[in-house]
Amino acid sequence: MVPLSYYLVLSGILFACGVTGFLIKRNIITIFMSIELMLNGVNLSFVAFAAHWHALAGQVFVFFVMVVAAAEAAVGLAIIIAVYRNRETLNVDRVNLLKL
Amino acid sequence: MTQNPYLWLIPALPLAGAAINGFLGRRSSKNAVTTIALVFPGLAFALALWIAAQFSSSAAPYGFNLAHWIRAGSFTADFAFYLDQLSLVMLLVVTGVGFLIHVYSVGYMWDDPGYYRFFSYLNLFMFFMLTLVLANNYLLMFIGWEGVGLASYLLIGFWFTKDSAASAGKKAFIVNRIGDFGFLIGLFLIIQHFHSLNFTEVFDKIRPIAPETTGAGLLTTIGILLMVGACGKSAQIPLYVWLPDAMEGPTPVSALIHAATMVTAGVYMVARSHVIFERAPIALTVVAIIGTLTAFFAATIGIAQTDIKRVLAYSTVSQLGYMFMACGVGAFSAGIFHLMTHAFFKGLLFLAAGSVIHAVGGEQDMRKMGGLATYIPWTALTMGIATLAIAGIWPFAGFWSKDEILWKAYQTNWVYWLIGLVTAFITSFYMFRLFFMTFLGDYRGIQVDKHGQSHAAHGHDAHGHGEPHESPMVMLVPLMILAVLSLVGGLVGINDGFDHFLAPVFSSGAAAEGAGETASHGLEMLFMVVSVLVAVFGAGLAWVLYVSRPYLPQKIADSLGGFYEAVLNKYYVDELYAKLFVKPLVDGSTRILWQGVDRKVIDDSINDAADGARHVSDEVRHMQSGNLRSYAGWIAAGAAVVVAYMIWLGVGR
Amino acid sequence: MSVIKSAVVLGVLLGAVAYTVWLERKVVGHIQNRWGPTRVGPFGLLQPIAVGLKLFVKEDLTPPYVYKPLYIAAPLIAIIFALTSISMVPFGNDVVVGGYTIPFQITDVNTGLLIILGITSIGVYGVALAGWSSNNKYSLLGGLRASAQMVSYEISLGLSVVGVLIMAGSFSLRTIVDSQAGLFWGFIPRWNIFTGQFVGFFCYLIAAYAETNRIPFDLPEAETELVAGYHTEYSSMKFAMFFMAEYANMITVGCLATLLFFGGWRGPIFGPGILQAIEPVFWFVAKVVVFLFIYIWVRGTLPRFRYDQLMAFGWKVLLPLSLANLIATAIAVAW
Amino acid sequence: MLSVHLVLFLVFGAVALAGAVNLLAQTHPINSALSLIAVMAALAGEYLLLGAEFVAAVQVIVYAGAIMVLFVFVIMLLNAGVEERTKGSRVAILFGIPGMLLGSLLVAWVLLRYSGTGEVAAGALPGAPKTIGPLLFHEFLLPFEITSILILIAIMGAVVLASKPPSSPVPPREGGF
Repeated sequence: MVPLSYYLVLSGILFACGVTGFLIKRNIITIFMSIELMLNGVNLSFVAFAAHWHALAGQVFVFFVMVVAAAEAAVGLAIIIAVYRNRETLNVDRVNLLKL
Repeated sequence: MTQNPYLWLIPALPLAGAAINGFLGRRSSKNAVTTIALVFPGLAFALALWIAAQFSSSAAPYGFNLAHWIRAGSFTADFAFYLDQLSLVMLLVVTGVGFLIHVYSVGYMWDDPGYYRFFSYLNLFMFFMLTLVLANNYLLMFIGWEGVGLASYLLIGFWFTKDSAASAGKKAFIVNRIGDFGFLIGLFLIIQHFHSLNFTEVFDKIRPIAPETTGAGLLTTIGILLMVGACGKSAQIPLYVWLPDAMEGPTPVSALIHAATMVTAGVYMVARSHVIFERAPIALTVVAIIGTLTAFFAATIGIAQTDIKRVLAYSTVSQLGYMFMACGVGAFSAGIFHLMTHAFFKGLLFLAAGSVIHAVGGEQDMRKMGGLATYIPWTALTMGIATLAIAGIWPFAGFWSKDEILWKAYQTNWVYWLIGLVTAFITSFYMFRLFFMTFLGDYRGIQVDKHGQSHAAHGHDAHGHGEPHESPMVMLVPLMILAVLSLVGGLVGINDGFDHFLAPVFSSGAAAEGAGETASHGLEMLFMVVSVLVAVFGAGLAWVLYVSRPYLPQKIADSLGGFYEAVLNKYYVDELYAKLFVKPLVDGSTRILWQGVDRKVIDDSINDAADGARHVSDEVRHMQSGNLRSYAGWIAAGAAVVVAYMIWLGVGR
Repeated sequence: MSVIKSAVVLGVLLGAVAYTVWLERKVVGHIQNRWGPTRVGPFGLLQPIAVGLKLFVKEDLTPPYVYKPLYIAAPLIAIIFALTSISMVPFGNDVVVGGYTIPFQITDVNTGLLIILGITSIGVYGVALAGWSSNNKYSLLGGLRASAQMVSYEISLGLSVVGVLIMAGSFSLRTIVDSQAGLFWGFIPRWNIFTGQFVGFFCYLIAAYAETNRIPFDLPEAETELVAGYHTEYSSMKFAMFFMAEYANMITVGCLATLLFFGGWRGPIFGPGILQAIEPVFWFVAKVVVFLFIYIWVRGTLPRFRYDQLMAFGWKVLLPLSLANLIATAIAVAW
Repeated sequence: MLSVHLVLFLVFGAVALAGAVNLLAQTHPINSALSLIAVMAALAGEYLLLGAEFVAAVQVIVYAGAIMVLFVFVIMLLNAGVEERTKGSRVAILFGIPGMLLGSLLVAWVLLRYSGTGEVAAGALPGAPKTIGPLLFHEFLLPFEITSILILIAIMGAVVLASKPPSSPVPPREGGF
């Protein structure tokens, strides 16, 4: 038996790592991967809760998260390719036209 | 209430005509426009005659509910029509006189470039007027009321390129708004207290209420407010100022709208609301006083006017004052009777005046006419009949109705009668003055064809011929028909026939009526003789002053000095209004509303808000660095705050 | 127990890989009117050993400018996942030896097929990373082609299998095989390929060819265009690993095809008890060998696709076809 | 007492954590991608521990096998290099790392301290395909269909975004603003 909170702590730390990666990484692709990391962290808590409450809905939710992640990856990577085509860089600090 | 499913067709037919001419008239030939313009009101008139033929007092009132309109809770107002004896009279007057004036207009407006537009407006007016007359509730009546206002505005400003016409239209519109304001508030009061605007329902609720003899109450308030509306529409003191200016419109318009029909809407409305007024003696008294004063006041102005149409305009105001006086003394049927005869002879007067103007090439100043009887005998004949009618000479139409009013007025208060009699004298004087100045004596107009150009601005009848000439038959035939009506129209009032016809409507009748019957017939005969004598005397005076001794008027005017000036300038009422109302309004709007409220409050607050927003944005925009990660950082910080708050909530628990 | 089984299976597999290479060379040789290997041993049977030795003792050349950690990791990833997937594959019925029930399978999990699919999908990384880490444009192109191709065809592969799954109602390979027991009219086996999964089978086969980068879909290593594609920069044992991974994958695909569509180890059972214990394994191996032969046959016969043709075929023909098969199967089963 | 479950949990957790940290530490995106794959694999192990075998398989097939391949593909396609260092990145690291540590510790402390005594057993809720399927296709049918529409839209969006711009650009309008 493992306390539920252990899973949640692991999930939380993974999520925090994702957030941190989002903040400190410069490469758009890595930033994107950080988002996936966050989603994974969330998925873990879904599955853990599902086991804890004996509710399969938690696992079903993981599927939906995965679907969304897949859709997001498709569109996001396409955007990254488009950005690269225009700006010749993957560094977010150089993709900064969105300012005064 | 008997159903009559054809009722709605009467207003709908002119509307169809207006729509067809309005939308298609520009591309249609003049003959097509004429056909459309005449057929639809003609059909409406025929239908009205047919309905009148089938009309039986026992089956009245007729009604027809065309469509639901407003249904809010228990309050309903529908597109529903209502026909009783009162509406029937109005219906026949409006469609009949209206149709004749349409026919006349064909000749009068033939050369106008806005021919189709004119008839579209005219038909539109017919539609609204018939809606007003046939409405079964105040709201639909109000629609007609506003609609005729609109048509009037459009037609007064028909030659909108002329500055005076455009401003006259605006003046009519604005002055009418003041009256409508009172009317509307009256309607709101009715809704508030009687929860309906339907005539039948409202009157059924009011009938049990005892007359407010002791002081002003709800019904008095409603009555006075309704009267304010009627004053606006029917050009009574103090809102009469628009009507003389409205003469800027084409003459048939003056005849139809500003003499025969629209201006009588106020009288009709007061008569329709007789149930309210009968229970509000104070309001009734106010109506009577205003009517009497207007009658007298306008008549005096009429003496000094030289513009043929303006004389008629003031005479119209004066005659409307008579009708109000009749209503004010509780003789509603007498008022309606005068309304009807007035429609005949005043319509005729205007049309004949139009014919005169047509004949002399657009000239309206009577001083430049004279001796026209030889040039345009038919016009002179018909106009003479009309003048006799309005002056109240036996047995012309005006005599019967005016005499009825004076008789009823006397029964209420002899002061009304006295002023009415004096007014009748003045009326007779200035009407014959008009007739003599125009048709007798020598022609004083310019004989050469110069006027063709000098009056081109009038936009009509600009063919260049020097001789005054008779109008075409299409104009003369309506004149003749109206002349006949002016001659015999009063006969329906013999032996109180008209009174009895309308009796079912005014059955709850004024208390004064009963008393009148007991008064001796001899007295009534005496009064008749007196009023005829007065009229003849006025005519004689006019003959003396303008035919046999034409130098006298100038002398009299000189001797009167300032008073004559005042009369000539319509007692400076327009100037007074400009000083009293217009200027303060304009100044107030400029200083307080524009520079005070609009600039200092609204503009400044908006500018300050915008400035504030910009200042704040100037500071905040540094957050928008264009750096994606700084945005992400803000999101994360925000999420962290939310999470921290939730944790704090959870831990705190 | 598992360890022993693993070792045995691994040994057999590696041997099979070696002799698949031999088989290929022989068959292709004969197709091309040659003899193939003949010198080393009878019929060249010792050739694989010689080749292995040669690769083993060759100099392990690591070019400069490669990204070393991944350059080394890539072939490992390829071979490890290729060999792992076999662990889910059952070869035959359980046999009872001296009271012990020995399943002919390393592990039996409920979701065996899923896990095999997962493992093969991970296998892409070996090829892709090898291409990228070599720092060579041919390799990179090969890696790119491989990853795109494998991701695309994996969808068709998965969908073509779902028909079988619906019919069997399980992810367990053993259950799937059991569901194919019996005969039609006494002589046609109730294999899935005969019970309606004909289209599914061909979709599977084509997708599998693409997954294993075999001709006619061997674009990632198309020697005429890309030198040797993703393993251009590899030599000696590292190259051998890719080589072995490819053939191991072929064997796995063959095993899966046998299990899913051809009744697995099912076949006529006769003879004495010991023979009866061996016969299922024999049938199984025989069917797999047939598949390997088809692989080689196709290689010797068909030309290579163009890359755009490959992608267009995958997305526009194969995917709709396998989807249609899936829907048809679902309707048939539900009805 | 250390149960097998706990030991396995800790092992997988450690792998996941190491992968996550490595994702942050690596400067080359392909290393980060591989770290992420490691995290996903470890999480698949965690799912298996919890009995969610189907989720675990899908995690491997979809996440590791498809989505991450796409990432690697794009990295290869764009030939992404080592990250550049900029002033902003240093500031971000300066605040980001301590922030993450602080946040993680806070979350961990709160969760451990306040989340009650809930425990989960190994394989507590077997999420076999057979049990998840009905749930997915009956109870969650509408969300399921909506996600399929989402996927469809995403496909179209990706195609439009990544397709090459037309070779001949639209000529500018004449007499425009």
